Amino acid sequence: MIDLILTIIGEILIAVGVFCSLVASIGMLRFPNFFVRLHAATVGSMGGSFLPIIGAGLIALGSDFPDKWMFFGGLIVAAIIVMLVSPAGSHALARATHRARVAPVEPKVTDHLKEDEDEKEGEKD
Amino acid sequence: MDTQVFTFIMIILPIYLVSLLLYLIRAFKGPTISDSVLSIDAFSFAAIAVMGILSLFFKSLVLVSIAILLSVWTYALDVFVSKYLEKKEMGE
Amino acid sequence: MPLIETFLAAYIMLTSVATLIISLYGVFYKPHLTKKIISITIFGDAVNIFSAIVGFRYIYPVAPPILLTENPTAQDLTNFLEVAVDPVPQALVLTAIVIGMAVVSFMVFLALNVFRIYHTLDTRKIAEQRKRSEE
Amino acid sequence: MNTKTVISLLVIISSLLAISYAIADQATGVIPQTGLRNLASFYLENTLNPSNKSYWTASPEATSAIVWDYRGFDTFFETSVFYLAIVGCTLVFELYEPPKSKTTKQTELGLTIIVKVITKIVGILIVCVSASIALHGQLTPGGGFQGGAALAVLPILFIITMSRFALDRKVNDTSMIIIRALGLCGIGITVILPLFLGFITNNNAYIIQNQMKPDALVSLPSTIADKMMGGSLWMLNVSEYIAVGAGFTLAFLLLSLPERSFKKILEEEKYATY
Repeated sequence: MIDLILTIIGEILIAVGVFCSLVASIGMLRFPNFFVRLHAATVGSMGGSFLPIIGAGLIALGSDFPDKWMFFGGLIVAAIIVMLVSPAGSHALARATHRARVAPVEPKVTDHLKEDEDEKEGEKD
Repeated sequence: MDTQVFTFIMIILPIYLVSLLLYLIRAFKGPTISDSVLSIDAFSFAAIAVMGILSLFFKSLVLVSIAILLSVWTYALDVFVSKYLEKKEMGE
Repeated sequence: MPLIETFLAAYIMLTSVATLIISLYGVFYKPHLTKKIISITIFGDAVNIFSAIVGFRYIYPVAPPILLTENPTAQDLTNFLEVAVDPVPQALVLTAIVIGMAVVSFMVFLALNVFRIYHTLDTRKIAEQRKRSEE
Repeated sequence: MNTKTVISLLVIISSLLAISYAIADQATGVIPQTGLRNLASFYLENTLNPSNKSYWTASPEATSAIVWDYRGFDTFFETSVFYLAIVGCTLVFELYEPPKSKTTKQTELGLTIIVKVITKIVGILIVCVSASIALHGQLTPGGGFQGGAALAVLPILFIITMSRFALDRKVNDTSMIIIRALGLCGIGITVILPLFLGFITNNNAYIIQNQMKPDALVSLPSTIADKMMGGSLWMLNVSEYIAVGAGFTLAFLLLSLPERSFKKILEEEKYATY
C-alpha cells in the first residue's frame, strides 16, 4: 500500500516537472531579453529539475530494487545540490551581466544597482 | 517495478527531449554570451533530471553519481563566466 | 546477429574515425593556437571513444566488468564471463585520459606565455612580429 | 598551394587510409564482437576467484585491478608523467616574488557573499562525494583518478569566488607541491611494502605485489572488518586521490595569477637582455 502511494506521488511530481520544463524551454525561446529569460530559467531549474529528481527518488523507494536506499540517498543529494546551486549561479550571472552592461535592462522602472555603481565611481574620482 | 512506471517513463522522455532541444536552440541563437550560458545551465539541469529518471529505467546507480558531478560543473561554468564578465581576471 | 546492431557498430566506428580526421584538419589548418589545443583534446577524446568501442560487446544483457557478489562460486563466474565487457581498453583509456590532461595543461601554460610575449595567439601575426623584430 | 599544405593533406589522407585499412583488416578484432578476447577473459576470471587464488587481486572490479595490480607499473610511471608535467608548469611560471592584492577589503575580493556561502556549503558536499568515489574504487566504478578529478572542482570554485589572495596563506604553490609529493611518496611506499614484508617473513616477493603468487607467498590483507579492500588497491587509490587533487589545485592556482605581475617581469627582462 505504502509503495503504491509513494509511486503515485513520485509520478505526479515527475509529471509536474515535465510540464515546468516544457513551459520553461518555450519561455526561454520566446522571451525578449536576458533579464526576462532569468524567470524562465528559474522555472526550468527548480520546477523542471528539483521536483522530478525527488519524484524519481520516491519511485525508487516505492519499488523493489536491491539497494533502493542508495538510490534514494543519491537522488536526494543531487536534488539538494541543484536546489542550492541554481539560484546562486543565476544570481552571479545576472549581477555580472548587469555590471558588464552587455544586455539591455529592458522593462524597468528604476535601476538601483546602476545608481549605486555610479555613486561608487563618483566617489573614486 | 511494475510495467506502469515503465510506460510512464516512456511517455515522459520525449517531452523532455523536446524541451532539451528548445534550450539548445536558444543556446546557439543567444545574442549575448550570458543568454547562451543561462540556457546551457537550464539544459544541464534538465539533463540531470533525465539522468535521474533514466537511472530508474536502467536500474543502475552509475547515472546518479554522474548527475551530482554534472550539477557541480554547471555551477562552475556559471561562476567562471560571471567572474570573467565582472573582473576580466580570474584570480582577483 | 541482428542487422541493426551491425549498422550501429559501423555507424559509431565511422563517426569516431571522422572525428579523428576533422580534429587532425583543425590541428593543421587553424591558425589560432587555442583552436589547435582544442583540436588536440578532441583528437584524444576520439581515440579514447574508439578504444572503448573496441572493448564493447554487442549482446543484450551486457554488464560492466564488476562482480556484484562477494563470494562468487564457479557458476557465478561463468555467468559473469557471459555478460561482462572487456576491461582492458577501459583501463588503458583511464591512463590515457590523465596523460592527455597533463599534456594539455602544459600546452596551455606554454600558450599563455606566448600570449604574454607577443600579445596574440594567431600564428600568422606571431610570424609577422618575428620577421619585423629580425629586420 | 605550397609544400606545407601538401604535406598536411598527405598526412590527413594517409592516416584516414591507415585507420580504415586497420579496421577492415580486423586489427581491432571482429567488430561488432559478441565474444571475449583471451586476455580479457583471463582478467575477468581471475580478479575475484576464491577457488583459485594463484592470480587473484581480491577486488571485484576488474578495471581497478588492471590499473593498479596487473598493469601497476604503467600507472605508476604515468603518475610520474603527470607529476613532471605539473613541475614543468611551475618552472614555466617561475616568479621571484609572489604578487600582492590591490585591495585589502574582504568584500571587494571575489564575487558576492551569496555565492561565497553557497560555495562553502557545496564544497563540503564535493569533498564527501569525491572521497566516496575514491574510497569505493575497488567495489564500484571509480578510483583515485576519478575522485581526484571530482575534487578538482573545489579549487576552481574557491579560487574564483573567494579570489586567489583570500586563500593565499594556507593554499599556496609550495604547500600544494608538498602535498602532491606526499601522495606520490604514499604510492612509492605501497609499492615497496611487499619487499619489506618478504624480508621480515623470509619469503620471495616482488615490487608492487598485491596478493600471493605461486612463487611469492607475501600478501597484503584482502579484507578489513569483512569489507573487501583489495589489498594494496585502497592505499594506492587514496594516495592517487590526494596526489591528483593537489596537482590540479596547483595548476589552477598558477593559471589564476594576475597578468600585471608578469608584465613587470617581462619588461625588466626586455631591458636587461636586449
